[in-house]
Amino acid sequence: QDTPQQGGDIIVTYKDDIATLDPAIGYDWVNWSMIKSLYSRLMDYEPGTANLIPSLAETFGVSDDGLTYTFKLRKGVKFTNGREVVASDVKYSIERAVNPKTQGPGAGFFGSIKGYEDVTGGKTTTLEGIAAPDDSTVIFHLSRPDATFLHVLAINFASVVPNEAVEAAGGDFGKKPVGSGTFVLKDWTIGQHLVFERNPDYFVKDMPYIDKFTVEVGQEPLVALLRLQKGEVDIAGDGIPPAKFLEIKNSADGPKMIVDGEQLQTGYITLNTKVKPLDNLKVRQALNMAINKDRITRILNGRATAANQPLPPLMPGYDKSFTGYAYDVEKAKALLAEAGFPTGFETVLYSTNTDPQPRIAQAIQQDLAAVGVKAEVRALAQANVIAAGGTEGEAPMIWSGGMAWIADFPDPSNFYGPILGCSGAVAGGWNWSWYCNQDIDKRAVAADSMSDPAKVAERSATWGKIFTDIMADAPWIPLINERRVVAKSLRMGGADNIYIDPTRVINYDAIYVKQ
Amino acid sequence: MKLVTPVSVPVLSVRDLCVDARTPEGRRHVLKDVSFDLNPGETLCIAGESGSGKSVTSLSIMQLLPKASLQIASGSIKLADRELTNLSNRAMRSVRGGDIAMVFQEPMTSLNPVLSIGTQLTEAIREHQVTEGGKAETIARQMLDAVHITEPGRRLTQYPHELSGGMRQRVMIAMALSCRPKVLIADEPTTALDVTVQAQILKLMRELKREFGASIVLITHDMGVVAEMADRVAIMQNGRIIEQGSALTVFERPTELYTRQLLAAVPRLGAHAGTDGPPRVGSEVARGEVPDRSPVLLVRNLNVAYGSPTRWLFKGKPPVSAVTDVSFELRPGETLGLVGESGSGKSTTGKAVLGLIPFTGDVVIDGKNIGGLSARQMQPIRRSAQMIFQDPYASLDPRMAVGAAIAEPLIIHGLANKGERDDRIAELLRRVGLQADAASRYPHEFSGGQRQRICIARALALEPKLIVADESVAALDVSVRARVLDLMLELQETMGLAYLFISHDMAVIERMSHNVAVMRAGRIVEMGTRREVFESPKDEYTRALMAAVPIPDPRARNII
Amino acid sequence: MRVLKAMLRQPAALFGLIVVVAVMAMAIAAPLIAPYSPDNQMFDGLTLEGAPMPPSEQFLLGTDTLGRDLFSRLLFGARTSLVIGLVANGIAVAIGLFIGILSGYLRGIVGNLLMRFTDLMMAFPALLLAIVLAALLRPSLWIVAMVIALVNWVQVARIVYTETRGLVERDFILAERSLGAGHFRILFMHILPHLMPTAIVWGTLGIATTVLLEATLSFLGIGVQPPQPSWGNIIFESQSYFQAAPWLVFFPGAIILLTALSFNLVGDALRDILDPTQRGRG
Amino acid sequence: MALLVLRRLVQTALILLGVAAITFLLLYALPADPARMIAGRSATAQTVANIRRELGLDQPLLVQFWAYLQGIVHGDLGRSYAQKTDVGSLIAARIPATLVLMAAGILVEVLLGLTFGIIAALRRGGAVDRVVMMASFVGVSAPQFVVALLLLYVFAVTLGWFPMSGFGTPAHVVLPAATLGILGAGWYARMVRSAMIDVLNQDYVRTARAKGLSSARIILRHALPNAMLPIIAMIGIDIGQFMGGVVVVEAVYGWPGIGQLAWQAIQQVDIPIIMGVTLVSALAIVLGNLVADIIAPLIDPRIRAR
Ligand SMILES: Nc1ncnc2c1ncn2[C@@H]1O[C@H](COP(=O)(O)OP(=O)(O)OP(=O)(O)O)[C@@H](O)[C@H]1O
Ligand SMILES: Nc1ncnc2c1ncn2[C@@H]1O[C@H](COP(=O)(O)OP(=O)(O)OP(=O)(O)O)[C@@H](O)[C@H]1O
Ligand SMILES: [Mg+2]
Ligand SMILES: [Mg+2]
Repeated sequence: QDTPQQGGDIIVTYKDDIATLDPAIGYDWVNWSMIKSLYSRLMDYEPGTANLIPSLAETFGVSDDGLTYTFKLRKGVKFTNGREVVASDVKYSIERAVNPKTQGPGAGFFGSIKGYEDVTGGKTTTLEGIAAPDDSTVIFHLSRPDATFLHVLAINFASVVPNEAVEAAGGDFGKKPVGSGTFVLKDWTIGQHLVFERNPDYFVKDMPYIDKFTVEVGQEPLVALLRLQKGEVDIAGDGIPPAKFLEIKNSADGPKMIVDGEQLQTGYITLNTKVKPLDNLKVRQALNMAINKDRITRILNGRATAANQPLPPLMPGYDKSFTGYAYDVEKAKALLAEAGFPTGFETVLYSTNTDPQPRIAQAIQQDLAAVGVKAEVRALAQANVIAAGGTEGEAPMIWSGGMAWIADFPDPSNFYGPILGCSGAVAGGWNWSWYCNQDIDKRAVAADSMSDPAKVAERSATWGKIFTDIMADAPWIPLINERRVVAKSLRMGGADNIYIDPTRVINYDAIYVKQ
Repeated sequence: MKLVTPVSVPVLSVRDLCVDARTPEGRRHVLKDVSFDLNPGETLCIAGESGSGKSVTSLSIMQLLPKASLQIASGSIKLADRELTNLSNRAMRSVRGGDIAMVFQEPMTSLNPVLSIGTQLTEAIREHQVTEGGKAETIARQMLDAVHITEPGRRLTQYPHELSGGMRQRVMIAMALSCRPKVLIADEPTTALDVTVQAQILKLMRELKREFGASIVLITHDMGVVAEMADRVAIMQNGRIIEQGSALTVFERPTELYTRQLLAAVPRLGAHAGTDGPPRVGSEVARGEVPDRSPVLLVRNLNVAYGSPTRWLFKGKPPVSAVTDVSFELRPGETLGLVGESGSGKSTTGKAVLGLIPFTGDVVIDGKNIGGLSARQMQPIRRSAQMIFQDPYASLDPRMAVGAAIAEPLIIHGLANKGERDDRIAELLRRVGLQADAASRYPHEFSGGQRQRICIARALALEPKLIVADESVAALDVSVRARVLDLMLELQETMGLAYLFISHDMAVIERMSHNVAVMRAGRIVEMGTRREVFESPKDEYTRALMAAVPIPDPRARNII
Repeated sequence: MRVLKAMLRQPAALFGLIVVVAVMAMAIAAPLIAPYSPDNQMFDGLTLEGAPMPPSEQFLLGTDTLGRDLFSRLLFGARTSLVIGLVANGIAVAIGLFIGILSGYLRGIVGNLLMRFTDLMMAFPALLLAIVLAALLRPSLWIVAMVIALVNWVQVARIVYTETRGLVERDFILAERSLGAGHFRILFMHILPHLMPTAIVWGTLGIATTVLLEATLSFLGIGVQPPQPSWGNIIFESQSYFQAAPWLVFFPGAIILLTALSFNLVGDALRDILDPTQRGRG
Repeated sequence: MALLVLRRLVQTALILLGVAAITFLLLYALPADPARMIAGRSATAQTVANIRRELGLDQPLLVQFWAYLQGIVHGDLGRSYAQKTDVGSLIAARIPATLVLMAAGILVEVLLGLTFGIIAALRRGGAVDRVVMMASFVGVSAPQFVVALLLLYVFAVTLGWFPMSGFGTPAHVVLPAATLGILGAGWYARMVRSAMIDVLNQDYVRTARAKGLSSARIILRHALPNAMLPIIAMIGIDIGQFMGGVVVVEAVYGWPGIGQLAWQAIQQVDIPIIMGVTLVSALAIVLGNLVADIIAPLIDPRIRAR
C-alpha cells in the first residue's frame, strides 16, 4: 500500500549477544541477517522471496556439463575501506571459508569445488577450482555437478571480504567487519549495542532505505515487547514470547504489530532406527499415528501448522497431496499389537529445556501414553541433547524443537544430507534417527546433479518424492511447521515477507520507516 | 523494725518494692516489700546473703531489669521527687549515668568485647558532660589514674579481654565515676581487687561523696568494707530487708539472728596468728597423713607472655610479659595462698599451671611435666587438677542447665552412672549451699555468688588432688563463705587436697594457707609460710597490703 | 514433649505447626484429594487459542499452559518440594554446620585446610557442577536433592565458621577444657547449641530458596523431569505468564511462601524454647 | 608483613588453580562437543574434525590444561570458540557493569536488611516485627525473574520512573539493584534480627544503657558491631550468591554484565569463556571472603588475638 521511503533510524533488540560478524564463521539466525547486510556476494535473492539474482556478479554462465561457472563482476564496487572489489577477493574469501584454520562451519557447502579436499586436508590453502583470470572474472570448476551451487554462492559463507582488512584485524575480523554491503558497522559496544549505518557507496541506488539501525542485545524478549509497546523499540527480533502472544494478538494494534509468516522450517521427532523397539517399522508407523498434532499447534497458540512430511510447504518439492500418517489412536494401537507390543513399551524422549519445548515434549508424552507407550521425558540443555542424538544407541526419540531444521537456502536438498542421509548417521552427526537408506542416498545424489536450469521443476518433484518415500520408512514423526513471528512497531513499513525473509530472517535492506 | 527518720529530703527513696521472676513454673517473688531511703551525701551499705536480692534491687532502681524474666510487681522508686518506675525511656536515659551511675557485679560480661576501653569510657563522659573531643580523653585517662590502673594511656587502646579481672572492675568503676553522678550504686565494686587498690577505690568514693555530695549505695558482702564506708547499713535476706540502721547500731546491737550470724562469721585478720596451718574443721577425723610428700605441683621458672602471633595481614602486638620467672611447689594437703596486686599475673599463673595457656618453663603435676602435652594426654591430669575460674558467669555455658554443667566433669571422666550422677549433683549443690532445684535452672538466673558456688561445685565434682581456686569466694557473703571455706578445708583434710588459692582477701588467705606467695608485676616478691609472711612481712608491698586490710568495725575507721 | 507443649502455647507457632502438618498431609494424601491426575492435559483445560483457564468451579486454581489442573499439580508438587526443601536443605545445613564448626574450632593445618576447602568450594560455580552432573547422571528427585545439598552447604559452613571462631574465644570453652573435655564434647555439647539459632534461620529460610533452586536446576535440565510437578518448576515454567495468567505464578508462589513461613514460625519458636536465656517469655 | 600478603596471595592463587582444574575437568567430562556446536548442522564430519584439531581439542586433557595454564600466566584467557575473540577483552568489557550491579545490590540488601533487621529486633514480637518478617519472607521466597518483571512493570512501564532497560545512568541501576538486593535483604533482615536479639540480651548492652547512652548509640555502636560478625561473613558469601542472580537480573534489564556472557557461553559450550568467567567470579569470591576475613578481626579484637 505505502511506498518505501528513504531515511530513519530504528532499534532492533535481541536476547543473545552477537557472536561474530565474520561471514566465514557466523552461523546463527541472529547474525545471519546482519552479515547479509554488511557484505555482498556474487549471488543474492530478491527481497522476501527465494528467487536468485546476481548481485556482485553482473552476469554469469554455466557450462553444459554443469561443471564450470563463469562470473563477470560488477565494476566500481568498493569495500567500505575504499578499495575496489576484484575477482581475487572472491577467490580469497571462499578459500578463507574453506580453510580449516578459519574454523568456520561453512566449509562443507563448497565441497563441490575442485580441490576442496586438498584445502580441508591441509595440503594447500588455495582452491584449485577457483580462478580469477582478470579483475572482473571469476571461474569456478566443480568436481561434480551441483544443482545448489548458485545458492551456495548466495549464502553468507560466500561473502566477499578484503584480505588486508582481515589481516589488519588480527583474528578479530568478526568484531571489525569490512565488506561491501548495504550497511557499515559504526560502533559495537560489547554486550550493549551495535550501530549499523547505511553504506553511502552501495552499488545499488537507493538501497537500503533506512539510514541506521541499532541492535540492542541482551534484551529479554518479554521486556523487549513491553518496550516495543511503549515505542522504544521498532523490531523485537526474538519474536513474541508465548506469554504475551495472545494479549498482543487480541489487542487493537495487534494485527499491525505482528508479522506472522511461514518459514522453511519443520519440527520433527526422530525415531532412532537403531534402538529397540523403534527398529521395528510398524512401531514407528504406529507412533506416527499416535500424535495429536492439532493439540500441539493449539499449545503454540496456533503459531504452527501440522506437518506430515519433512519438507515445509514453502519449499519447492513439497507434496500437497501427500497425507502421511493421520492421527488415529486405534490404528496405532493395532499396529503396535501387530508389532508385538500390545501393551506398549517404555522409552525415552529427549527435548531441549527452553520453553515451549518441554511443554511440547509433555504433550507428545501424553499422546504416546494413550497408545501405551510410556516415554520418560528428558529435558536437557541443547548441547547435551545434540550429544545424545549423535551417540549411537543413546536417544530413542528426540523432539527437535529449538533445533528444528531451518533451511540454509531454499532448496529441498538442504533437508536431506545431514539429517536424513547416510552421511549424517554417524557418531557426532545430526541424523538422529540413524536412518540410512542406500537406495535413497543414490537418488539424492542423482537429483543433485540435475543442475540444468531447465530441469528445475523436475528436480523439485524428484526431491519431493524422495521425502515422501522416506516417510514410508517413518524415521521421523514430522510434527509441525512453526511460523515465524516478529513484532514491529507501528511506524515500520514494508511487506511482511521482508521481516521473515526466507533467506535472511529480517531483510534490513528492504525494510523502511513510514511517514 | 523502725525506720530511721530522714534528716533531709532523701535523694533516693524506695518504697515497698516487689519484684517477681517469671519462670516456666510460674511467678516467684525475688524482692518483697523492699523500702529504704538514701539521703544526700550518705553511704548506704547493703549487705546480706548471696542471692538475697541485692543486685536485683539495684537493677530495679536503674530500670534495667531483664524484662523477659524479672518485673517490678509493685512499689515505687523515687529520685528526689521523680518517680522512676513509670518514667519514659527517654527521660530515664538522662537519669542513668548522669544522676545515678552503676557499677555492675560481673566486670567481664559487662564490658563490650569489641570496643576499646577508651571508647567505652569517653562515650559516657561525652554523653553527660559537654566536652570537646580531646577533653573526654583526658578525663578518661585521669579516671583510670584515679582507679590506679597502670599505664592509663595504653589501657585506653586495649580491649576488655586484654585486662585482668580486677582491671576490668576498675574500668567499670572509672566509667561510673566519670560523670560525677548524684547517686552511685556500686554492686560489689571491689570483689576482684586487692586490698591496697580496694582502699584507694574506697577513698575515691569517699572523695566523690565529699566533693560532689554524692550519695552511695554500696552493695558488698565484705563487712570490713561496710564498717569502713557505711553511714547506714541494710541487711538483706530472702528478698527482704530484714534490718536497717546506722552502721554503729547494726554492728554493735544487731537485732536479727541472721545479722548476728553474719557478723560472727566475719574473719578478722590476725585471727590465726601464731599458728602454721589452717584450723582443723574436721573435728576428730584423723587427718589423712599423706605418706607421699612429693609435691603434687612443681613450678619452675614459669614465664607467660601475652601477645598475638602475627596472623594474615595483621601484625601481632609485641608480646607483654604477664608472668616472669615464677617458681613454687605445692604438696598434697597444702594450700599456697597467692595474693597480690590486681593484674599482677595471679590468674595467668593459675591458668598456665593447668596448661590452659601457652607458657615456658616447667610445670610438673603429679610427677608429669605438662609442657607440650596434647589435649588427649592432658586428660588424665585434668582429673587430678581443677580450676575454679575468677569470672563465674563467663565460665559457665549459658545454654547449659546448672545440673548438667556440674555433671560435665563426671561424664567427661566417666565417673558415676546416670543414677548416681543426680545424687552427686544434689549432694554437691547442697555442700556449696544451693538448693537441689538449682540443677534445672540456667546460669543467668542466678546471683553472682550463686554462680560462683556452682563453679566450685563443678570443680569439686572430680575430687581432684589439686585445685586452683581463683578468687573463688570473692562474691560470697561471709556466712556462705565461711561454709564454703570450711568445706574446702574439710576436703583437704580428708582427701589431702592441695590448693593454689588466689585471693585478694587477706583474712581469707590467712585462714586457708600454709604458705603464702605475694605477687607483683608478674613476679613473686615474697614467699614463705603463712606465719612468716603475715607476721613479719619483708617486702614493702606486703606490708602495704597488710595495712590496707579494712577492719570490720565502724569505730576503727581509719579515714573519715 | 516439653517442646511440643511450649509450642502449642504460642499462637504463631501453633499456626505454623498446623500449616506444616497440613502441607505434609496434603503431600501424602495427594492422590486422594486431587480432583484430576496431575499430568492430565485436558482438552477443556485450554481455550481454543491455547490459553490456560483461570480459576473456576471446574478448575479450582485454574489450569496451566498445557491444560493441566493447577490444584492437582500443586498437591503432587508438594511431595517433590517437601523432599527438596526438607531433605536437601536439611542435609546442606547439616554438612555446613559440621564443616563450619570444625574449621572454626580446629587450628593449625586441619582447620586451615578445611576452611580453604570451603573457600574453594565457595569460589567454584555451583551451577556448573549442577550442569555437569545433569549431563552425567540421570536426573531424578534424589539426585536433585543431592546436588542441592552439595551446592548449598558452603554458605552455611562459612557463617558457622565465623561464629565458631568467636565462640571458641569465650571463657566457658576454656573452663570446659580445664575440665578435660575432649574436642568432640566441646564442639558438639557446647559450641553446637550456640549455633542453633543460625542453623534454624538458615534451615527455614533455606526451604524457600532450595525449592526455587530446584526450579532453576529444572531449567538447566537437571531438575526433576517433566511432567513430575514441583512447586518450583510450576512457578518457573510459567513465570513469564505473570500478566497473562497470574494464577500460575500466584498460587505456587503463595504456597511456597506459606510453607516456608510456617516452618520458620515453628523454627523461631523452637529456637526460643531451646534458648534458656529466653525462658519465661510468653 | 610483606611475607603475609604474599602468603595470602599464594593461597588465592592456589584456590584459583583448584577452581581452574576442577572446572576444566568438569567441562571435559561433559558429553557435549564444542566443535560440533561451532560447526552447526550442515558441517561435514571432516569440518568438525578440522575445527576440533584447530581448537586443540584432540590433545590429551593434561596437555590442554597445561597450555591453558601457561596462557593464564601470561594473562591470556584464550579465545572464545564461538566468537573467535580474546576472552580477556570480552570479560573486561563486561566486568564494570557487573561490578556496578553487584555493589549496588549489596548496598541495597545491606541497607534494607540492617535497617529492617534492627527494627524487627527492637520491636520483637510486635506488629512491626511481624510485618517486617513477613516481608523478608516474601523477598526470600520470590523468584527473581518474577520480581524483576514486576518491578519493571510497575516502576518502568506503568509509572515510568526508571528506564526499562540499559546501562549508563544512575537511574538505570535502581531497578536491577533493587531486584538483586531484595532477596538478600530478606536474608539479612532475618540474620540481623536474630543476632541483634542475642546481643541485646548481653550484659554489656545493659552497661551501655546504664551509662544513659542514646538508643541510637547503644544499637549502632554497642550492639551492632557484635551482631555484625555473622553478617560480615555473609557479605563475602553474597558475591558468590549473586552470580546466579546476576544472570537473571542482567537478562531482564538488559544489563551488559558477565552474567549474560556466561549464560550464553554455557549454552554454546564455549569453554574458554566459561573458564574465564568462572575464574573471574572465583577471584571475586575469594577477594570477598578475604575482605570479610580482614573486616571480622577489625570488628572483633578477640579474633585478632588468635
Ligand atoms: N533473671 C533472673 N531470672 C530468675 N531469677 C533470677 C534472675 N536474676 C536473679 N534471680 C534470682 O533472684 C534472686 C536475687 O538475685 P540477686 O542477683 O539480686 O542476688 P544478690 O543479692 O545480688 O546475690 P550475690 O551477692 O550473690 O550477687 C536470686 O535467688 C536469683 O537466683
Ligand atoms: N588475653 C590477654 N591478652 C593480653 N594481655 C592479657 C590477657 N589476659 C591478661 N593480660 C594481662 O596480663 C596481666 C596479668 O593478668 P592476670 O589476669 O593474670 O592478673 P591477676 O593477677 O589475676 O589480676 P586480678 O586480681 O585483677 O584478677 C595483666 O596486665 C593483663 O592486662
Ligand atoms: Mg549480686
Ligand atoms: Mg585474676
